[in-house]
Amino acid sequence: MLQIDDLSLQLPYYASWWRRQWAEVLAGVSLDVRPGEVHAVIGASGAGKSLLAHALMGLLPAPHRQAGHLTFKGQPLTAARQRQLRGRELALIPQSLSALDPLVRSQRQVRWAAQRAGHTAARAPHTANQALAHYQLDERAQQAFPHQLSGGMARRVLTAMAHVSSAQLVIADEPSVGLDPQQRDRVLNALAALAREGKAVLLISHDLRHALPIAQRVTIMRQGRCLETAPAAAFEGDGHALTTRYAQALWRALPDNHFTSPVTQPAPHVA
Amino acid sequence: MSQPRLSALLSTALAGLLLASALIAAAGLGDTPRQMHFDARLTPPNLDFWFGTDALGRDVAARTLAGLTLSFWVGSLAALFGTLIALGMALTAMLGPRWDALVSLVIDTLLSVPHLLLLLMIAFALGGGTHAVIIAVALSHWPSLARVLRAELLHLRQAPYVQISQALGKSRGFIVRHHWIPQVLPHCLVGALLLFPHAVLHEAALSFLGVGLSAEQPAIGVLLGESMRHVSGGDWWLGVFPGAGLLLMVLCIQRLGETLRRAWAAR
Amino acid sequence: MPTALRTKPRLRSVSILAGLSVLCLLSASPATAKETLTLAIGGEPEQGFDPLIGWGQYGHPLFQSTLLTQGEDFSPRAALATDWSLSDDRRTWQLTLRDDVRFADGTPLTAEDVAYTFNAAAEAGGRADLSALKHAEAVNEHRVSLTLHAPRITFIDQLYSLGIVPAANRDNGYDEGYGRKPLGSGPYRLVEWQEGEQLIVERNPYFTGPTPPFERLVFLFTGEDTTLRAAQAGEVDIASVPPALDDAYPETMQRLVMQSIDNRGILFPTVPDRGESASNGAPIGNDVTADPAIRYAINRALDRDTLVEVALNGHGRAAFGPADGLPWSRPNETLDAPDLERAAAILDDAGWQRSNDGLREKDGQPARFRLSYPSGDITRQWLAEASAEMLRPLGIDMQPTRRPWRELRREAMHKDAVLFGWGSRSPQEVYTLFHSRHAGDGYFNSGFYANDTVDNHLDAAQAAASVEQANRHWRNAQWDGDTGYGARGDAAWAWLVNLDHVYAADACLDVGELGIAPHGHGWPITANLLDWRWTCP
Amino acid sequence: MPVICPLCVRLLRMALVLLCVAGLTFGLMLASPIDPIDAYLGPQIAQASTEQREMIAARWGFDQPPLVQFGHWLGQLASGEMGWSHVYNQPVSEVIAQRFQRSLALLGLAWLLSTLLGFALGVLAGVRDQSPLDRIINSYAYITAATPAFWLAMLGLLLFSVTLGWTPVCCAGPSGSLSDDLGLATRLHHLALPVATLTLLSTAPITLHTRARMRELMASPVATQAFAQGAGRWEVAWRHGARHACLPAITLACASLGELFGGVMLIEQVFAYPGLGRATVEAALRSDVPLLMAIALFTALLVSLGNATADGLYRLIDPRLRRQG
Repeated sequence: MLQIDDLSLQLPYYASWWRRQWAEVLAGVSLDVRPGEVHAVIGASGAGKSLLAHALMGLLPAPHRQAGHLTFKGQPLTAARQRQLRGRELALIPQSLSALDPLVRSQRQVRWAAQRAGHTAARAPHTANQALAHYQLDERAQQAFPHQLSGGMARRVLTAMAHVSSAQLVIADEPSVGLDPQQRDRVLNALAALAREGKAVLLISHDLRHALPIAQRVTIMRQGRCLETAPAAAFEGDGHALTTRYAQALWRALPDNHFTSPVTQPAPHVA
Repeated sequence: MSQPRLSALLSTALAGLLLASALIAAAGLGDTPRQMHFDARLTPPNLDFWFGTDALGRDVAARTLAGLTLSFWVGSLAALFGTLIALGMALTAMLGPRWDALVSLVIDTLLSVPHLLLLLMIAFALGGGTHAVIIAVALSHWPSLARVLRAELLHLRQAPYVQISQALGKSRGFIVRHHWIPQVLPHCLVGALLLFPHAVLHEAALSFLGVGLSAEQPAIGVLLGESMRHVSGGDWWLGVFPGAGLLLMVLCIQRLGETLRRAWAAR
Repeated sequence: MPTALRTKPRLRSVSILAGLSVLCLLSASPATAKETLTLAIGGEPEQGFDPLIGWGQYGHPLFQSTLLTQGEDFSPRAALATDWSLSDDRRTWQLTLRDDVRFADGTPLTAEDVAYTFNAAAEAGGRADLSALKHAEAVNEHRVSLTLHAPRITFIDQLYSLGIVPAANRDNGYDEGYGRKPLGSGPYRLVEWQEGEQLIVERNPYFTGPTPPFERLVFLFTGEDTTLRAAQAGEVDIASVPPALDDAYPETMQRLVMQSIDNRGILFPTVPDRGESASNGAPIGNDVTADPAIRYAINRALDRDTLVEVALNGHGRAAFGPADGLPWSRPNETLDAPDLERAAAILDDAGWQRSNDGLREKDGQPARFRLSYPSGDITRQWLAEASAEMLRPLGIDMQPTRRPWRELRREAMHKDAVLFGWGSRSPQEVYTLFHSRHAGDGYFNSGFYANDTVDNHLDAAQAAASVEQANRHWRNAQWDGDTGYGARGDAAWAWLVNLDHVYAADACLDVGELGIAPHGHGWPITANLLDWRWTCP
Repeated sequence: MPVICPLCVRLLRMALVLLCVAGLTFGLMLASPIDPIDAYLGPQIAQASTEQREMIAARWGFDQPPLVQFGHWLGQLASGEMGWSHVYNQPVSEVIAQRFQRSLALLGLAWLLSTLLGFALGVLAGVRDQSPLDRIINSYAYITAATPAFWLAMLGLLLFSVTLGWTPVCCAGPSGSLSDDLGLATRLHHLALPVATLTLLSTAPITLHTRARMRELMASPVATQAFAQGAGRWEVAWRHGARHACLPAITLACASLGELFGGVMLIEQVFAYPGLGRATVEAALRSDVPLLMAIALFTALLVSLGNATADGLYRLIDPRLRRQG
């Protein structure tokens, strides 16, 4: 479905008041997402995960330099095509809950999402209500304003928005952050359900442990680099199936692997 | 060097240059603004009188420059006094709840009267003239800045490092000197810079209405007031150039203020 | 004497009426094509058209009519009152009213209304000063008597200028709102007053005098600049022109110059500096100007025609007294040409020797004093600076100093020479300027001038039996052969110029014979409004 | 203790502020060194004897000590009487009512137009960020903020009335016409230039604040999410931007009444438009104390009501505040 080859990205920053320099945030990222699959991208915060998501959607802030090429369903994903497919074929579930307009009721925001996805103004309310119901959001929640919703409910409204667009590729950016376990599982299962319906789901998170149950493949990212892409199965035992040391260290550091980690040596640099 | 930053720096330099040249040129004028050339009355702009001459044959260019300097000094003094009063009132508001209530009542009272009306009354109460304008502008402009400073100080009082130094037994004077004043100073500077163009414009308005500077001083408001009589007589240059001069000066001041504020915020 | 007075006016008023009606018949047909006349002469009375608080003080209150009017020679003429007499003790005026006068609502105007008007005006506390009136009462339907506190001939000014209003106790009589809906027996009545903008009046059908030439008048109360623009757009028939804008007005409009006694002069403190100060603390006295020789020399040395050219760019005439050309001032007070030698001789005889730097001195006192003038008035600034220049060759150092009014009053008014502007159609001004009783009283006689003979002449004038007698006394006060306040007497003032009031009028408007205007530039030109004619069809 | 409704506290506070405004005006007027009677008499100074001056002073109540005068004025105010204007020789309430009616057209129209224009320009500049349009609007706002109001009015007069002759030279109606047969068209024709000048001058603050808020929103997660759903810039600006940007616009619009009245005073002076602005200048210069105090109170009330409506509207539009009530 989606093919990313050697994607690299540079953003400007002001070293001093008048001197501007470029910093490399993504270097040579390559991965692909197949339909019906949940591909998890795991990395520490600041590894450039959200930027990857925005790069895919073509929503990067104006002054940026991007190299490498993206192909979606066989054709190259140019900026124009991105603009055309956004909301229809490509859907993004954003990281922060402040993506919901605080001044508009949730039901109406989902209806707008439906309209933007191509549904006619008449059918849009119906699809919106259906999607919200699908994510167990009752009438009161639908009429509520975003600040009146709990974290989980807001997250589900965002997912409903993606759902309404019947997009082929769904990119979820840190969907489980800040949720209690029960809400978290609910959201992740919803993503898994999307994958089962044949959509390609790119799950971006820093929480390896909870991404594993629903992910088929996992890519580890560090400081803008893709260290390794491994099938979910490789993450078991002491992680010997993993090729890179950092991935192994990450896996062993998890609490249920009793915190063992080769803490002494620094992580090797990929050549 | 990024393009927007470069243009900002360039325009600031230009503004500074313009302002300085105006002030220096005006200093060198001496008596020319008062000289009357009876033979060359009401002549349109020409080679020896760049901005033409007024009904009494005085060179409008010289009078405009003199007027601009006058407005500049009146504006800066008014802005200075306004900021000092604002700082003083903000500090007194910190003395205690009763003081705070009194200060905010005074602020609300002054802010609820339309600006120009308050200016007119104060200037009139002082009998007109330069000092009246400076005091009037200062007295009517400090409330908005005082409100900002008061909010800042209230916020500061709860700041942890201030409470710690209080706990360490530092005297109130020490706290005020070492914590409050340095923290509030940037706001005062920004406030003064914002207040300056306002002060210059209001001084011109007061002189135009006839309460500001007396008719002999070449203040811009007076020049524009006089030119009102000749608008339909076809002598357009009497009003256009002084007004344009004032507009240019206020723009320069705004640009300087903007850049200083950004530089301070970026520090 | 009073009886003779009574018969003559009746004869004269009848002949006038006959003359005017003939004139009307002649000119009735071609001249009245123009219905509405637009005047932009400023002077909007924000207080409204209420005579009791000062409307129409210049003599022609438009909506109301007055008891008497002033002829060209300033002698009293019949108007509402057909005959009038002053009692032997000069305290009581007896007037007989016409019986056919009606208010604009058709109701008759009686002695009751006149008595009410005078009594109410006395307490109204407006601009009209009737403090001299003790009591006014209606003797019968058409006779009224006015009693004064003390003999005062100048009270006749109120008979010329106080408009008669309907008494309060009758229906639609005088009330608080009278100013905005004036009801009078004058030539015009109010149609609408858009305050701050314009006044529209139309003919009063019940007016007994000659029918006014224009059906409707529009008075524009716009600033100098807006008036100029309206004139250029041809929307104004007559406009008052400030001297500076004279050449901006279109050439097609004729320039009407109305002479006035709106004058400017230099007042000299006539008492030496004895360290005293006035009630408000202002120091009194100036050793240089206290010496009459200095004042004579200055009067002799000033070139008044050049002052008119420089200061008024030609719009004015030389002034030698507070009321040039009026019956209560001497006609022959004029000094022909400036005579520096004569002035220098006067100073030499008086002991003012020239020191080496050209400045004169007399027993240690240099001939140097300040000439203060109020700030904000460009004409006075020019006059002060030009006259100072003229005195420099004489060896007198008069330093022009600009002061705001407040400072002038607090410090300079009794110590420096001051450049003042006066001019009124009533001799009362001469009384207040030169009588020692008013020395140091506000703006009156701020030079502390005191001359007993002049005081006697002034008091005799106030107590005179008639205006003619009074005028003889006023003239004696100016110069009675050996003393007086005029240039030949004590020369308390050096009068400089009389301003001419310039008006721009449509070429077709004929305004007839313009009288002499008082201080105000505007309404006074409407004095002979009823004689105006629109000449072209 | 019964909970004093927040509204009553606000009203009490407003009353106290208005009382201070009255006291302030009274104090300033009495402190003035210029003798009001001289100003009133004008050319008649020569005729008025000192007894006459005392009578005038008594009629205006200037002979009593200041505190008594202020007490007297307060007593009158309590009974709904605003006092007597000695410059216009009319009850003060009549002067204000009559003249505010004319100024209302100018003030109201200018306020409405400047708010709408300011908001529209702000949104435009915010949407087309960093584009030439944004730069033009931005420099326009800075220039008008730096332009003296009366100078711009004079330029307008010079250009449109004198040279082009499109608009009348002054006043509220053509000379010689009665006010009741003035059609709406002529009234608007006379209002055109003053309203245009005043509108241009007062759009700057609203434009700048709206633009700032719009730029902030266009870069916010809400906008990114909307773009992610395929929305265009204009749709985001309309659906999300307008709602967010109108919050500062409303507060500013309602708070700008005081500044606008200052502008009206200057514009009426230049265009010789007989409204409350000119009456205020006249009352101040000739120290007509009762009229000036009434005008100061009236305008202060206007400003306070403006601020109150701003808070109310702010709560209405921003649901986050609505719950706290």
